[in-house]
Amino acid sequence: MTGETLITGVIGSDTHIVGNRILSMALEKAGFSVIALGALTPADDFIKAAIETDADAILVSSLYGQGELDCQGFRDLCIEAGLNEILLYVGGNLVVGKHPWPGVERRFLDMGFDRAFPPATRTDDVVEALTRDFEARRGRAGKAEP
Amino acid sequence: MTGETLITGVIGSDTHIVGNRILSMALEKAGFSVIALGALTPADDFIKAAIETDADAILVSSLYGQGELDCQGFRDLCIEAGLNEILLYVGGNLVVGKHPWPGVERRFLDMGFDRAFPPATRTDDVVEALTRDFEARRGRAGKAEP
Amino acid sequence: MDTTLPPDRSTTPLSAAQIPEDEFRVMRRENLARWPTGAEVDIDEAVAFHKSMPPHKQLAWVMRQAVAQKKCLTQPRGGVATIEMQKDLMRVLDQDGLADILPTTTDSYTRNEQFSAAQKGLEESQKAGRSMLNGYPMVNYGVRRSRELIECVDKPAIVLSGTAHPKLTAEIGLAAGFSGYLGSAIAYTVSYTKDLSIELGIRNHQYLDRLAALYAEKGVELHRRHPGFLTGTNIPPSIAIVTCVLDALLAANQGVRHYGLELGQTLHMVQDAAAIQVCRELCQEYLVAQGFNNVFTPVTSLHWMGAWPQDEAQCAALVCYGGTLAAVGGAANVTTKSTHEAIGIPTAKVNAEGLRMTRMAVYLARHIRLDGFDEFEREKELIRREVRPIVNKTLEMGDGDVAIGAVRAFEAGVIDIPWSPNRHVRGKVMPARDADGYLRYFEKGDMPIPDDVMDFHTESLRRRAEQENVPLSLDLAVQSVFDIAEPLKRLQPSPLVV
Amino acid sequence: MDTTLPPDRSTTPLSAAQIPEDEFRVMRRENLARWPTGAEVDIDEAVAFHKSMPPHKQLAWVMRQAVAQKKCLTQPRGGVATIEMQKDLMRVLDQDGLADILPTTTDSYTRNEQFSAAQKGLEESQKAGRSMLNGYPMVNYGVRRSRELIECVDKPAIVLSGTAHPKLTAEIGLAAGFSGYLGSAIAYTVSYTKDLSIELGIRNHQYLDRLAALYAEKGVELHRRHPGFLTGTNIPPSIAIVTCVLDALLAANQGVRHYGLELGQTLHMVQDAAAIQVCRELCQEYLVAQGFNNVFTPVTSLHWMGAWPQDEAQCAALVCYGGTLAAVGGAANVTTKSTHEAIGIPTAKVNAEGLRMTRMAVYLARHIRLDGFDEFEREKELIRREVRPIVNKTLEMGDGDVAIGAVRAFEAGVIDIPWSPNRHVRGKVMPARDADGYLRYFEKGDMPIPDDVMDFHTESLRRRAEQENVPLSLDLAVQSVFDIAEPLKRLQPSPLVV
Ligand code: B12
Ligand code: B12
Repeated sequence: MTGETLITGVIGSDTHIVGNRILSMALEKAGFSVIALGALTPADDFIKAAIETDADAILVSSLYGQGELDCQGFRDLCIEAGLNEILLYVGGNLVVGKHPWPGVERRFLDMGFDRAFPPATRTDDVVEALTRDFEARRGRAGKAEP
Repeated sequence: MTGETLITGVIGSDTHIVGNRILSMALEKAGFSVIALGALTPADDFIKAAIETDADAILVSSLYGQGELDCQGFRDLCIEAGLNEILLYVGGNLVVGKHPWPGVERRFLDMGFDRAFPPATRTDDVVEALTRDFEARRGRAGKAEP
Repeated sequence: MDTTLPPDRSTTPLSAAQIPEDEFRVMRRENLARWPTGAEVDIDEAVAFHKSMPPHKQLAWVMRQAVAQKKCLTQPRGGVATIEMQKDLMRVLDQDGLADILPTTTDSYTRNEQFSAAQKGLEESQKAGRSMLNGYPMVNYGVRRSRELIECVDKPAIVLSGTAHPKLTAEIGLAAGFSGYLGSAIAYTVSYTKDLSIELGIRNHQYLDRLAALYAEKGVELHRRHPGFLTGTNIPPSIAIVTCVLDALLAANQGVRHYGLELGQTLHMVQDAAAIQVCRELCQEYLVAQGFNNVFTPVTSLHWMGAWPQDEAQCAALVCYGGTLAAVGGAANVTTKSTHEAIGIPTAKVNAEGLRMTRMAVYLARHIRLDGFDEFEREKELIRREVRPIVNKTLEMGDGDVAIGAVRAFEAGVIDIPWSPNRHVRGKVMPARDADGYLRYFEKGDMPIPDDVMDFHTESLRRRAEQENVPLSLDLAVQSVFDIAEPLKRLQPSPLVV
Repeated sequence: MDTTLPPDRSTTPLSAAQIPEDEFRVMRRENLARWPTGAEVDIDEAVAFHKSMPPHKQLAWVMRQAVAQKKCLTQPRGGVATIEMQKDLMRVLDQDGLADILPTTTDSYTRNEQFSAAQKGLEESQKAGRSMLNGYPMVNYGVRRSRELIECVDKPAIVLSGTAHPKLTAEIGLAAGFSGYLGSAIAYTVSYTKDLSIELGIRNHQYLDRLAALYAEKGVELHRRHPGFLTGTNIPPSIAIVTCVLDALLAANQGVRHYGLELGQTLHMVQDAAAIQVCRELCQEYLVAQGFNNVFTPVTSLHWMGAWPQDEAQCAALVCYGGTLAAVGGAANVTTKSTHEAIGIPTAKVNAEGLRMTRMAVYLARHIRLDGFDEFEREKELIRREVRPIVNKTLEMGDGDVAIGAVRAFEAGVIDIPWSPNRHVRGKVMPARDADGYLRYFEKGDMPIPDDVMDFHTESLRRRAEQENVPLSLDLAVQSVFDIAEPLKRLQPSPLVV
């Protein structure tokens, strides 16, 4: 089954913890090992935690609208820190205001996130996406299921 | 002051009497002599009443949306009956559905109405328009105020 | 073919008694001969079709479920000129609007049996590519085509055809598979006709009720429904309820055992909740008193039926509050309007939004009930004290025959309807909204409402006049027609405006 | 300049006592030195400016009028990155929205005193031509520029700045002419910070309260206000009211005599009306008990603060019901949301529509009051029986000092907040929605709520679990976070879905 290590947290000056906490609970229940950094987490803290725990993915929450500013250069920070392969997800109310999702998604994919998730994403869908992405990576890396 | 004779009524198969009745009351109060035909009045009945009373204007109400069908040829009916100069107003919810007013107004002016009034027209505004139009006509006809 | 006004061939004197079988057969034959599509009606085929539908497409069953489950269903209005447009509309109301009951509103020519004019409107609409009729020309399309409407959705459908001439439309609609039919003798005669007498209105609806009962006798229970909104214009609950009671008795006499009751909202939460409860209660009381022990009478609450404001945001509040009021009142069903109400028949999308707003509002208030609340109990008693003297006097005037009593009561002004276009209505009664937002009687006309009740009404209106610093006069009643339609700046000015 | 987290230089031990004048002078000097615009603050000039405004632009006066006239004012939220955009926004909310009170919400960098980050966001927004900040960077613009916001409208304005670091923003905002300021020690510390201790949160807000009192001493009454919504997520009335009482006592100790109370709606009409009445009642009770006889405490009701549904029609129902609930509860004010709530900060137009929907809803329910209704009286008593033990225990733990008591009560879990991001909150309490739509306690943590009260809560939640055929577990509490946000198909399925 799973067992990968995930970092979760809410980036920047954002205190919206509820969705992030529920997500973290659901990911643990699904068998992942979750390091939950909580609300108000600077970008650097995500990287630090990922290095320390040799994490497989970082799941960034941003709800308050300023995610677009907070997430600038997040992928570069990872690469600088030697986290070249790490899976990056971002989700929440990612920009200020109501805008068509495809444009918002594009902006965050362009920033280097592997996937971006719109408001009201169900936790099941996150588990499913992670499972699929990890399987694909294992396939790519030629690793067989243990 | 005023004193002109006005025919009011709701055209066609339309039973919406409330606005028409309130309008008729207000016109009487303003000094006009009002012949109120009430709801469900065929086009012909307006003409007949106008001839009988030598009316100065006909005020057609249509609320139920089918006014566009009911009012077709109304000006022609007047002319056929020898009412060449009679002032014709129409007001209410003149077409089916919510459409920008200028287009609706155009359709009814093209049908030969002198003025068309949108939903929620205040009775004061109708009195004012009538007064202005009658004055203009008296002016045009060279008639002095009695 | 003379279709303008169906001559009343009945030679029997008016009575509430059930139309004899053979007489009804003749009446039906003549009625169906008035327009070619009448020939398509075969009641036994129709009964078989109704029986072939699953229960969740049969409105009678669905209404019983709603009452049993204490749920409040949503139902829009909606009709357009062509069957293609009508199918699209019904699908949108079903899928986007989540309507529990789907409507087919007929156009106003059809309602007045001007089928040639309806035909012309249908054709012009096809040419113009937009609906120029305010509803669906049911008779022109006939049974076979209209059945496509029933088949295009998986929910029950009701015919909404505001008219005192339901005879042919009902034959076609019910045969097509509509399992609900709105309309009643007194209510529709006073609000949709100018010259028709109460007597003829009753006769026309005795036909409709008898027809529905015939289906029932053949094993198909239909949802017959009373349109309690009347003229929609500041109808106090007691007037609506009087007509509900009388029309329910008329229907029951023809054999109807499933009879929905409608009440237009007054927009006062306590008054509306009281009205819904008392309507159900008094209808049952009088039905049982006349020996009809098993008539099922679910209540439908209607979004505000008077004049709406122009602003769509204000309309949204009326739509949502309409859901709240229906839920708090414990109605089995709410008939919805939309944010376009003041201007024109809504698009399918806007109509569906009105349904969803209402549905959410119903959800939010689903647990609220006012039972035991003093003001609510007081209001219920007030309504009872207004309804009973009128109904009792009416029955007395008919020597026990409700049809005759109704005709005489209207003649005498014992029943009176505000703002009616009908000549046979006295039209002296005049309601107005009081200082606390209740609809009260400014003038009762000749209705036998007790003096102490009237004193209460007068006093509460006097308080409003005082508050607004205007005389207590007819002007206040006229202003009450506009109250809810005023722009917010006037309705709810900043409290600091001096 | 180190602005990230203002060091607390106070050497005096924590207490509720009023900050001594000389100490406050030093604190202010240091505070204002943290960012260049601090130098613009001249309290005497500011006082003169406030006094030059007509009363209808002063929120304290306006709130007193609303209470005196028994009206419910409307107030939106709203902040954007540049002053030009902010002026446009305020004008639209004023003219199209008919807002009685105009807001300026600050951005989240400003709230956390990251003024350089706010500066960057401001500049990027100017470049992009759209707001990339979620609010207005008040400190970056400073006193003189921000006063333009006050001058562009003829209504009172309030600063909305959810933060436990209000010191510099408050200095700038109040000096600019804002006459209302939202924020309080306990409420904001538990909902907007992760690491900040309750003690530091209290100290920061003692500064804010003392500053407001200073204006009052100089003749300018300001409207200070408590943000009772906390984490916005299923906060039962009693928890909100406990924080209202304690924060009100803290403010009164600093000299505040005009203190608004806010309550997020539970969306249950009876519970919300009860909460509003009991909040006012208990705050007064404890204020008076501590010798504060003349604190004015108007209540503001807040549109649902938890998760909203995606569908705008469903949101419209929440917006409108929010107006209904505020009116029925007799709130002096309602803070509005919009149909965009689930997705993003609303456009000015959509925000204005939310205001008008709410205003109309308030109008429609303006006469409805539940006083004397059994269920309402029962609910009020229940809330009292939850609040009193917690507040009493807290005061006891502080040996009569509310500041010390609050710190100790949080340490001991005597006060607990659901879903708080703050480490100093125990976080064991867990609310859930019961079978009748009330917010109840699934888990009370270590709060001293009486056993029989808890039995009542447990029983009502057990009934829900039974109805939905799920175990009574934490999952039900988590589901309660989503309840209102679910799509209609799940919330209110057709009753016939088996
Ligand atoms: C009350 C009402 C009814 C009552 C009417 C009772 C009666 N006998 O009078 C009842 C319930 C019976 C009814 C029935 C129907 N109605 Co109706 N009804 C309304 C409603 C809610 C209010 C009308 C009203 O009384 N307003 C108050 C009065 C004072 O205002 P007014 O009528 O607008 O009149 C003022 C001005 O317009 C102006 N004015 C009026 N006439 C004239 C003429 C001139 C020359 C001038 C200058 C000014 C002027 O002065 C008046 C005073 O200020 C309106 C919607 C709304 N406005 O909110 C729908 C509405 C008019 N009805 C409508 C419809 C479609 C119907 C029905 C077909 C049923 C249906 N499909 O839902 C039937 C038709 C029946 C028929 N055969 O006519 C539609 C019309 C749609 C359209 N045009 O696209 C409306 C707009 C609702 C809607 N949005 O769908 N209705
Ligand atoms: C509750 C709430 C608050 C609470 C937060 C309490 C707390 N400490 O958590 C309070 C009241 C304190 C608050 C404050 C503010 N809020 Co707020 N808040 C909300 C609200 C109403 C609900 C959020 C929530 O808890 N949802 C429930 C949870 C379960 O859902 P969720 O958070 O969406 O998370 C789910 C999914 O998104 C997904 N998910 C989440 N993260 C991730 C990450 C990944 C990688 C993936 C795959 C999935 C995923 O999984 C979760 C579980 O299903 C939303 C609007 C809404 N959604 O209805 C606004 C909202 C998020 N807030 C908003 C704003 C602006 C603010 C404020 C700035 C105040 C203001 N201007 O009004 C402050 C900011 C404070 C700060 N510094 O961060 C805006 C953001 C606007 C934007 N993006 O354009 C929103 C959208 C409201 C609005 N329309 O204006 N808020």
